[in-house]
Amino acid sequence: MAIVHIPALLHSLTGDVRKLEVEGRTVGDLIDQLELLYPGIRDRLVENGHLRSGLAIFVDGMVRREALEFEVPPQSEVLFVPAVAGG
Amino acid sequence: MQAFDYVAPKSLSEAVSLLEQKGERARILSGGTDLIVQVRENRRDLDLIVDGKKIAELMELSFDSQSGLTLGACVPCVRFYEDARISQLYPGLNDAALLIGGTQIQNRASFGGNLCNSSPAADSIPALIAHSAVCLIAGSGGTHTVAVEDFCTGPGRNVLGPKELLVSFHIPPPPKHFGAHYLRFIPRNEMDIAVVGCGASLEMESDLRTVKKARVSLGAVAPTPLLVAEAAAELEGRELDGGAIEKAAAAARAAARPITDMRGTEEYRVHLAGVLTRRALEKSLERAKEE
Amino acid sequence: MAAKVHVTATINGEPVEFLCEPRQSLLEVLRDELKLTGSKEGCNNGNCGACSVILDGLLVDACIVLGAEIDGCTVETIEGLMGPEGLHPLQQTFLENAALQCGVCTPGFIMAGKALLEKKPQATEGDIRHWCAGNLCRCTGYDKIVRAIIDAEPQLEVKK
Amino acid sequence: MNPTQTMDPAKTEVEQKYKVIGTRPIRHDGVDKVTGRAVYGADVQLPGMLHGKVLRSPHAHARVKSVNTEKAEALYGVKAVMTAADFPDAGSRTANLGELGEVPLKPMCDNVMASDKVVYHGHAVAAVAATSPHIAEEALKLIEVEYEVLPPVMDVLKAMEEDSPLLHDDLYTDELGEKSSKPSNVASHSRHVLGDINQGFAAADHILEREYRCATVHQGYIEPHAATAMWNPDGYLTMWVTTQGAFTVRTSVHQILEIPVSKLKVIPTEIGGGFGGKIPVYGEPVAAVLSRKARRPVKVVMDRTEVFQATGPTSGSYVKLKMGVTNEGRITAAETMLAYEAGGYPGSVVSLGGICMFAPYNVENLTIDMYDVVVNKPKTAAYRAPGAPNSEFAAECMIDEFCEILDMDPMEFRLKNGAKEGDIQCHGIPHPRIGCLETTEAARDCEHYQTPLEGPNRGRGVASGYWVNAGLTSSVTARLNGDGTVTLQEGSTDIGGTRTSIAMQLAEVLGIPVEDVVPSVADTDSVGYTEVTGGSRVTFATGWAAYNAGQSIRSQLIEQAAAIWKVDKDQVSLADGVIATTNGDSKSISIKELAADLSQKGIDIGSRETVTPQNHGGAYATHIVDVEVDPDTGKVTILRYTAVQDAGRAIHPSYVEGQMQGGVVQGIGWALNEEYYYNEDGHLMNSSFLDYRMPTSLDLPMIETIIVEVPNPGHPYGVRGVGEVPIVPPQAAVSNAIARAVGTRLGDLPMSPQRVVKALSAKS
Repeated sequence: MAIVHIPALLHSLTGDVRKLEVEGRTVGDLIDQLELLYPGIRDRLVENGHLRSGLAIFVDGMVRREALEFEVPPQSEVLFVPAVAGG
Repeated sequence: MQAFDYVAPKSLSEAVSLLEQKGERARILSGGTDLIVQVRENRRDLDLIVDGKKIAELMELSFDSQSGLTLGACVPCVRFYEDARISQLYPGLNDAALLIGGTQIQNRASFGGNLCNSSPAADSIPALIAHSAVCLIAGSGGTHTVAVEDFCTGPGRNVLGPKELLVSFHIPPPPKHFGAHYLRFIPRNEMDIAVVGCGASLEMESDLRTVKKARVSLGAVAPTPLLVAEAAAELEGRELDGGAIEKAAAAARAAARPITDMRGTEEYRVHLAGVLTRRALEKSLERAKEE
Repeated sequence: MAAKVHVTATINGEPVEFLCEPRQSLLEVLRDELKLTGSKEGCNNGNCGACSVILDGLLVDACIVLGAEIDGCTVETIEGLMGPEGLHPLQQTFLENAALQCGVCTPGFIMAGKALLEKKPQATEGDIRHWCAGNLCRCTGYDKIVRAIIDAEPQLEVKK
Repeated sequence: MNPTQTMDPAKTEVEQKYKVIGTRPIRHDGVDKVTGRAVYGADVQLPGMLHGKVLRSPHAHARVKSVNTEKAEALYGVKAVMTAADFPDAGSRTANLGELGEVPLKPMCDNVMASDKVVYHGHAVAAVAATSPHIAEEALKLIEVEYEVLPPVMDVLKAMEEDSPLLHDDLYTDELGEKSSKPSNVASHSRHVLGDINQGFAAADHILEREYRCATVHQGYIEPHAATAMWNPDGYLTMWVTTQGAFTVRTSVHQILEIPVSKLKVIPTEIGGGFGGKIPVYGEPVAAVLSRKARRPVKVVMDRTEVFQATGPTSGSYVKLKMGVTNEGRITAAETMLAYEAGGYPGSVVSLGGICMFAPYNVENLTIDMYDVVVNKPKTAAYRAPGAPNSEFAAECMIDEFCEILDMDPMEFRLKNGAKEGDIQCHGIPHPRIGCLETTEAARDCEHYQTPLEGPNRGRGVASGYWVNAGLTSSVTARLNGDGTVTLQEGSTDIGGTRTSIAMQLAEVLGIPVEDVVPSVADTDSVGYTEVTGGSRVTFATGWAAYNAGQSIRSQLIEQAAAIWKVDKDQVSLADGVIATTNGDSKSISIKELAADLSQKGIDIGSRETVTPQNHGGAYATHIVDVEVDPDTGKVTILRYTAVQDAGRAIHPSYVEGQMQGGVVQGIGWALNEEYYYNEDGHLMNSSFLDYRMPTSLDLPMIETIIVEVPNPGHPYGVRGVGEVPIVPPQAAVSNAIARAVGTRLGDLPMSPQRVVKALSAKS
């Protein structure tokens, strides 16, 4: 189980559920579970089988470049954050 | 940059004959701080650059208590303000010389180049007007004179014929109880083009309160630098108090007809014309009293 | 194309002869013809001071002097500053004060500092700020540059 | 003049602990740079080299109907002419931007040289290589371009209007994967939400709602962009480039030109400033194509006008902000809309503006909406703490207004609401160990703040700032020489003395003088992948790679000495440059002696390290400024300035101070005078250092600095990035100071003299 935070723009899809516990080995699995709960949410997070460009996966505060393949430790907090370029 | 030829004549007659041959395709080079940049940026199209800095008359800087100041057209600002005697006698010109560009520019730029460039915002022109400077112009037909306030005819345009050149400025020796000042407003403290510039001179009666003669000039508020006679009229023969200064400032604001551009809005420039006129007159009076 | 001009000058104490097109600036001549690339082009219109050199004792922007104009003149550039005893005091104090970050304005500032201290050996902070207003630096905020020039003053006094 | 000071409660401990860190050695590249010998971008000269020049659009928005280069090609001395048609078709190819994912390649190609449309004044449309720069310029005049001029869109709010002219017919608003039904200038909308905004406002005693605007400003580096390319007939391309990231240039040129990375070497020259603006490519692919066509090396150097017209700038922006506070001065809610100009193609830094905006405070109820909007201005680039000054300016101005309403000391307000470890940031991630409160305390207690400011028309302003910093990938290669010195090749281009701050970390590990480390910036064939010099990351991340290299060399030396002495390596230590046994038999050898011995034996000691650290920590600053306003002219004079900042650990304090001072002065320029001035046709009117008014030395006092050190637990020496955050507070600090001086608040940047006069007359 991991705690997944739903991006603000998708709160309308989840009926304003902002975070929830979801079962899954990888981030991709978590998204599959979310899709079962909230149909349509996967297409907002995933594009052509990859994490949508402009998004980054944070697990327990760390960026995980493995993205959908990243194996999520139990009880970790997973966030989808707009990726940012440095200067 | 386009190609051109370069000549550095040693005499005025040589320079005049070069201008006769090339006419508008030739241009006198003084400090080059405007001219070289304009040619490089395709704002001026030339075949020949005539360097004036080897010509004695264009490099003369002298003062005579009878005839006053002779300031050659190509004399750089640095020579003016480093001449302790002359710079003290013509304080408004000295203010301008110390303001134009930064150190590097002042070591090259000249009053003559500044005038011939005829920018409405030129720093030296209102100062020259305040000091009643007269231009000596040479051409194939000989020489003639024009008051500085009558020299510019529009942005970048002036009375010089295509085959004429500016030789020097002539300014009478300062009278007794005389003070002058030039100042400008810029957003930074150096290295800017004036948003508004203002020159003033005052000749006071011996009571040091009554104005005998006044001149007020403005830059960057019209297509050419202006001599604001209406401002002087508010002052001459009157006691120079706050009320008189405010009237002169109002006359300056009324005379200003600026445009809005990247350096300032029309409204702001009119406002500044009043502020700077007041400050220029106050400083001129202070100098007249000091003298 | 206009004929090239033959110019004889003294640059960093050495007699130099070159041919240049009249449209070439002193900066282009120094950098492209004489390979003295220490003077930098930041603006090419006399507004940044990165190409500051000393021409017949006066600080100028080499980008708005024509190469043809320096016939018979003496030019000092950053390359000529180091003496047989090593770095010039200003070069040393710029290093010690960390007065450079990217360093591209540094040659211009050092030449400006040299010209100032030759004229005014005990320049104050205000003198330096006024004199150097034609030299832009975008990295340092000028603080350490001003300190470096002040720090060089006693060393230049001793050298005299 | 006021002395700079370092306030560090743990200073004595640090002095004992570190030999090299915290000292102020002379930088390794210093002599090159004070003698004019350092080779910058435009200084590259190769045999047979040609000079490239770029033809640029005189229009802000136009369709390119045709480009005829025949006459230019015929000019004597012209060796090659190119247009966008010489680039491989970008088609639907994408560019991989690492963490940013895949983005379409076409806008990147089109920005380098327009194919079908120009979207800003100065947009490149063709280029020429000739035997002299003057001939190349003459040839540009012979190129005939036919344009269909379109109405320009110059303002972010106008661009967002329904009926605004469109820059790109194929651009739709993206809201996390959901596309708008019709094309728009709004490229994307994103959002952060925390808590309940309505409850937050309900709990407030005071609510303010204001609008804030920032003009477009430029990074203003003194060295123009310069790139030299040599494309050999065997297909190998070598480039000499002034850039913040040699590997980034390699990737970009590889993608645009479809040249294999293995055939492309980028040699970074010295770089004359960047501040984010020397990350994108401009003339690099152009020089490469011209070189291929002319079969000679080609150098493309921009002039200052081109730099202003076509590179940089940072986003102009509109911010709408509503905040609520209690009578006790606690923030209860903040709701904001950020709209940033991206320039001609999508991709502003609005998301960074969103993340940073409230980071100095713990705000539990928060809504942030962010819009990325295209306008007919140059494609924006990063600029020092990109995105942060625009948004934090709004927040910091409004907080000062609250302080005035509440009659509360601005430092007290900041301490009351200040962010600390564990507080949740707007995107949901808790703050790590940060120095926000410590920085504010140091600012409150400093001599400047404790000294009253007196005199008419004078005021003191305070503002805080936050910047996220960055980690990213960095590499070094270190090799021990036979004389005991260490050659250190690193991948980060050095814009401000980082060769030394990196070398110091390696020297510290080995206990050798930093002068015994010889650092150099390597080309892309000679060191591991390294991300750009940006995000305040070089001393943090590349320094960490050097630290690891030092540790590796240290272990190797210990192993070698242990083998010589035939003892277990656990019984050997290295300290102060000496390897010694710890088992009591008193054997020791200096690194120099051991290096000579190993060199003799042909044993190579060295290390190759690549790191991608993440715990970069955020940087906080609080600034104090005293100003005097001339009420007649509106001119603002900076009387005194103090910048207080958490550096984590100041490796080389002089260069930390330098970053702080430089950032402050850029911020002051942004606050008071800098702006892009466009006329109604969308022409940039002030593309020179004369009319784009960056501060000169005469506009400033000394900039006092106070370095606070709250070590970053995410770095072996506690380093936090220092370069960017100092540009964040000045704009609001100056605005707040003006408000305190003359009683009028300015929310539009720049606060130019005419704006101040206008505000004063509106007040009276």
